[in-house]
Amino acid sequence: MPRTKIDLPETIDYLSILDEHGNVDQELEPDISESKLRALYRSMLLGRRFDERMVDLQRQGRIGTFPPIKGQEASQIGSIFQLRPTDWFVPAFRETAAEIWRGRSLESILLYYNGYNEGTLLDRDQKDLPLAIPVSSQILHATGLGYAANYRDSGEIVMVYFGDGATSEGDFHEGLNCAAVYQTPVLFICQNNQWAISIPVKKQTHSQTIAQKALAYGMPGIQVDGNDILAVYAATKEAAERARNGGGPTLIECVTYRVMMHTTADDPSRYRSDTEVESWIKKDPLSRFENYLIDKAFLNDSSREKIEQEVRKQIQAAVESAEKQMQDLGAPVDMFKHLYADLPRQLKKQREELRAHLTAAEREVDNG
Amino acid sequence: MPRTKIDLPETIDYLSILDEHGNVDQELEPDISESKLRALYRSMLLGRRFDERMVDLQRQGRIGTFPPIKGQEASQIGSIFQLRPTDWFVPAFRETAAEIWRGRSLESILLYYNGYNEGTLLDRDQKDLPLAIPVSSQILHATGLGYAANYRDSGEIVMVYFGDGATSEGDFHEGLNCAAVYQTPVLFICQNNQWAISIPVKKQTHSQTIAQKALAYGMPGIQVDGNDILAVYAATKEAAERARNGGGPTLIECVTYRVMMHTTADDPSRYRSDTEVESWIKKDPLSRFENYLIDKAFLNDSSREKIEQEVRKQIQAAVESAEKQMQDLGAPVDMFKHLYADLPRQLKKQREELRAHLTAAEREVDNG
Amino acid sequence: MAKMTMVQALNLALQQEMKNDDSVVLLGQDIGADGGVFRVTDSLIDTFGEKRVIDTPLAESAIIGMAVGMAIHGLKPVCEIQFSGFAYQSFHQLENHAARMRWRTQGRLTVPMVMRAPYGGGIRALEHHSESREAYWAHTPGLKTVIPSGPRNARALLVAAIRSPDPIIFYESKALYRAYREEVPEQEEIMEIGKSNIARSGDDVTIITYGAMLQPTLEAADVLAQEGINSEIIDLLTISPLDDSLMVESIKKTGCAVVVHEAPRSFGPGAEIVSRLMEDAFYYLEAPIQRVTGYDIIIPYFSREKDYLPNVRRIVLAAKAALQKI
Amino acid sequence: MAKMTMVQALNLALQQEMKNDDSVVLLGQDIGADGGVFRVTDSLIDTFGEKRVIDTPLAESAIIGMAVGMAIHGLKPVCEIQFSGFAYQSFHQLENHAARMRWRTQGRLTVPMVMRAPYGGGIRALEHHSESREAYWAHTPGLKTVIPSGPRNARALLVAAIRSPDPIIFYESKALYRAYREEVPEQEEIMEIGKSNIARSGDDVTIITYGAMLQPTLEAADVLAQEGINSEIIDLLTISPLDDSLMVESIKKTGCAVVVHEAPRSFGPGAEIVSRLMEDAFYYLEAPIQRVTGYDIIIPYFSREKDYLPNVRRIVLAAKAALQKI
Ligand SMILES: Cc1ncc(C[n+]2csc(CCOP(=O)(O)OP(=O)(O)O)c2C)c(N)n1
Ligand SMILES: Cc1ncc(C[n+]2csc(CCOP(=O)(O)OP(=O)(O)O)c2C)c(N)n1
Ligand SMILES: [Mg+2]
Ligand SMILES: [Mg+2]
Repeated sequence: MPRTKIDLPETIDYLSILDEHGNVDQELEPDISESKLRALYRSMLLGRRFDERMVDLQRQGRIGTFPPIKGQEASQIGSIFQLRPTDWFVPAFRETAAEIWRGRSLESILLYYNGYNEGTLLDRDQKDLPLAIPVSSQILHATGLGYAANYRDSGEIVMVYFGDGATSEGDFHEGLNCAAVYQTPVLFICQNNQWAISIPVKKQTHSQTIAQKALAYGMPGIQVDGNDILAVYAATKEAAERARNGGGPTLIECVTYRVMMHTTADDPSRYRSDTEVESWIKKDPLSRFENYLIDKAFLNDSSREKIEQEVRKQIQAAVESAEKQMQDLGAPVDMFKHLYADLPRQLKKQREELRAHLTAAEREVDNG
Repeated sequence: MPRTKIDLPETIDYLSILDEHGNVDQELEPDISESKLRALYRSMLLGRRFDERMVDLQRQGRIGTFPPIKGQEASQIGSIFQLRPTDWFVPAFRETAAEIWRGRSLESILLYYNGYNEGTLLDRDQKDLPLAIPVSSQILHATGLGYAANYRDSGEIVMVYFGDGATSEGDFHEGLNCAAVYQTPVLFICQNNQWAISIPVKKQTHSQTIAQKALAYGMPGIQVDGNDILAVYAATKEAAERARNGGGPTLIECVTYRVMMHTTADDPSRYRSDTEVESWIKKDPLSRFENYLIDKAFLNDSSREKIEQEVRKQIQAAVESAEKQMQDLGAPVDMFKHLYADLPRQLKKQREELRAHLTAAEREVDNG
Repeated sequence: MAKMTMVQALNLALQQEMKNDDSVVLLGQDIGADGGVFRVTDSLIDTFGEKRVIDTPLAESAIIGMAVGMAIHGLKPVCEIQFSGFAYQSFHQLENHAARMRWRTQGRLTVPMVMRAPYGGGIRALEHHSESREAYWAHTPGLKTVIPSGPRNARALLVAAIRSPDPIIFYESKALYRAYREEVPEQEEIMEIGKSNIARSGDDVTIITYGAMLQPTLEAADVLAQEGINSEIIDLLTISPLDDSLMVESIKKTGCAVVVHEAPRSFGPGAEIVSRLMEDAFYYLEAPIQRVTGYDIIIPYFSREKDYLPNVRRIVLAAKAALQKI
Repeated sequence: MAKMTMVQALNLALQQEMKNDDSVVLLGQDIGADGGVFRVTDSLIDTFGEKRVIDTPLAESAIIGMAVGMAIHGLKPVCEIQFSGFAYQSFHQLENHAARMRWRTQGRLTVPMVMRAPYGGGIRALEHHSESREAYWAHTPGLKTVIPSGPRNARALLVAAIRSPDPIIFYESKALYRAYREEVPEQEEIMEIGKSNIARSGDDVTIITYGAMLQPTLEAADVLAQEGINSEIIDLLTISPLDDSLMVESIKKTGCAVVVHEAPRSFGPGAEIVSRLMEDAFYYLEAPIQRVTGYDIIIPYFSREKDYLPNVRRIVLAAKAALQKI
């Protein structure tokens, strides 16, 4: 009867397998085939190089504002790997590597960041939501998808991504709470990259970890080294299996770092030190994984270089193809497309109004 | 480096001092003077009797919809007791006993539930917010008040009430998260009365307790027997002292029960069993406390009856006075009062429009 | 045919659509065992079970946000927001996602969902329970806003809303829920969204209204008729997209108009109606269009609400003013 | 006097008000070290410290909800919502509380707060960053909605907003933030909320606009002038409560009008302006009022946004249509 400690069934673990230098904890090392490891590596590299290219393109005025992912490749590729094509992928806005893994074309990404609505087009049957800019809002969609998957008994699982900042929004709370109540098969992947624009995670929340927030929902939670692709892989695998077996949702915190600016419109020198950034660059997920693969003799200088060349070529081709596509795109009246299944009469009138304006304006230009 | 359990600094305790039968755990028994104990008792009884009267009045069509508090008197009076007049009180909508303790007149409550805006009027300098119907929304106001109290170094603390259902809303999450980040002196009092209208708490959240949700914010949390006024008192006292000493916020879950319908418009027989209700009536906070006071010889049949009579007289006088006041209230044009500091021109026009209508309509009636 | 209240008619629509299509699911607060605080979902949980009649935690953003996800998956969620005054907690889910998903995916993912919510005054409710703010949704591209005016059209429009490929805001007048009964056929009946209705024909003055305000408007027309004034009453049914053709035709006949709604006047639905008539019927207008509306204040607590809401007298006077008879 | 961009002018207003009154505090995302994503709060944290320039967690409802509590306590919080498209997360705090606290307490507790938010298109931003939905707030009783059109009035109006005893929605056009510089006096300058301004006098046609649309409207007036048409331009500055007297007077002179805004047309601010003119100047109107607005769709991604936004050509044509010259 008196003051007693309540025993909570869940505990929060921390998982790390591959350290900064590429040393592996062999007891925990997951069993992944060489070809899969190489696929993972290639995707991380593609994510990295494409990201760098996007920043360059933005600097050259060839695309608009872009949010780089550099440093977060392991968090993304290590987790998305668990997802089958029949499963659902719900990104935030900084999951370029994961989006590419899922099959989004580099061209569509280029179109999107060039301000073309056409850049959101994916394959019809792709079970991927478009990226979500309103922070945290996508989390509830994942819960709803998970509910529907259970309802249809489809065996699908859902993976939703969000940042450390996103955990402060009401939608994070409502999404995780409902997912636990309905035991939906959702993996909540928090890429804790330490910053939400200029706000460090310690100003975002007073809790020691993000993972422990799972306790509020009676949900398993785990914190992993998000720059360690093997740890991300292992934690996600466990959670995905649990979800597939009716064990409900899991919160996975990937501790990583946003090495670049928030977006190309941001100047991080206003709010954080170079030393901090450098300390994290030492923990780079890509070189760490590279060392691991080299140690395992799954990679050497020449095979590495070969992948590097392939990736660069792929990116270059995409940039050229996208820039070509853009020349034919952009008919302004297309802005009326896809808002409703059938365009209401008033909107048809407005579309004609726009069309008339454009034609007349063109005529005026033609006439000098 | 491998998989390790993360040690969280906070644990969640459960506190109970006075059991169902009025037996006290003497080691934990708080030291409260006889006169204070009597004041607590009188307030609980007033809360109980006023509540019963309100339900009767509603049944007689003399007031509108009303949310009864029966069974929650200990949660309210045991906690609000810690608040000084200089502290801030932020109610939800089922804190009638606490509101009365703070000085809200029974008349104003009667006016409010009779649909008079005048029923929200309190003393000018009372540091009480009006009740909040949008569930959970008031929690953020408490965090903001706490911030301001810190900013002004005023030494004030803030006590905010909400239900178990409220913990599912985004505002609960945002309010507690921000309170912990800014270490505001706020006591978050959850009256977990097991139901949110027809939704039992186990459908509200998958977590074992509400108290453990504090872990998500790195905030102390405690669960108490909310029908045990001594436990509520002790837990709130500890948290209030911590808050006053700069120790920041606390989440206190009072486990109690909504014995009556959600509001007088609700029919609980649709969703819960009488046996459940009866089992909780056995845990009644008022009779339990009564037994304790009788055991301590602070109360006997005749003193009990005297308080009972006083309370009933007070209520009767208030009902009469409120019904008298209402006869003079209700000038429709008063609906334009208090929306803005100065009524904008357009609204003055609309007020005149209404006035003209009313005068003309009256004239028409007078002319038959 | 059975005589039904609007609550029963809505219940019938839900029941039949759920029977026809297992992708129709309901979600909201207290819609299960309790049957919804107004009983619109009464006993549906007994027929369809708790997987299809989903009691949710107390979280409006969750209701709408989950529905978005469910709809993307192929379900047809019908959400109940307990009172329209609590829909704001989900405003961002409606504006950012429900309204945009089709557009944001070039038609690939769609959100065929309905948000049902009781709106409006007149039932002596507590504060935050009597607002009429349909203009928020009407101004939001990507949504459609429907407000029935009686049991029969409520049923037929709810069926249309559930089958609509686009997200629908469906406001139900609490004052009408049990106001009267109407014959509602057992067999399926469906009305097209986006079409208004002539509730009464006349050629002296056009009165445009919707929802709960249809009743006092009809009464006002009776009063006016006694003075020899024939009103044509247009019942909008869909607020957005606005079916302006019917009203334009009416004005061509009458030359004057009154708009009636409970919502606050300024920046309210009436303003758009006035503007459409200005644009398409200006040269037929003989006098300024009158707006009979709620005032630009918060609807007062219930002891005063009847003086806030438009009533027969105000409508009659406005019609006469429109006719330049006063 | 120094020449300032609107960003600098707003910064000056904040700085001076904070210096004058220690109850003025700022809160929002990234307003501290970062100085706000548009730098409106640049370096204020250095002067006033982090207790007064409060970086908040990423939670809009929290920003507004905490501000309500702070304002009740006697502070004068100035909230920055990073983009107006993210204000919806706080819609209920604004509608349920900020707008109602004075009314709900019979004047006992007041909420003298400001919600600043960048709005509108034209800067090639990502989606959700270019909306213009001021009509939501204008339709909400208890709020006032202010939209400045240049550096000098932005500063003077922000000062007025901060000192206002009522909650103010203060929309700042991103397109204007750095569009041009204007002389802004160092000494205090304050403009009354609720008053419009004649930005250009003329007697042929009245053009009513506000915010970013003032610029193309002024240019359109130049074009029209070349054809001998004199426009009178009314810069609203306050959207709600609407200062209709100035426009009514103008119509009496010109007999015709155009309304220009970026917001979607239907149920937009222009509808209320048209209705007010209908009500108070009908007999002076010689032709229907024209609305030049955003279309009733979501503003497209930036490659197409310039064709969505009203431009000089559309305004010129509308003015001629209003004058029945085409
Ligand atoms: C609801 C909402 N508020 C504000 C913003 C502006 N914003 C965009 S990203 C961002 C920070 C996000 O931080 P985090 O969740 O940690 O993700 P990260 O950027 O680090 O990937 C902010 C404040 C937004 N997009 N949505
Ligand atoms: C935002 C919001 N949603 C819904 C409602 C309707 N409603 C009023 S009280 C209530 C249940 C509240 O449950 P809880 O928080 O446990 O408090 P209790 O009623 O048990 O005191 C609901 C759903 C509301 N008032 N506000
Ligand atoms: Mg982050
Ligand atoms: Mg409860």
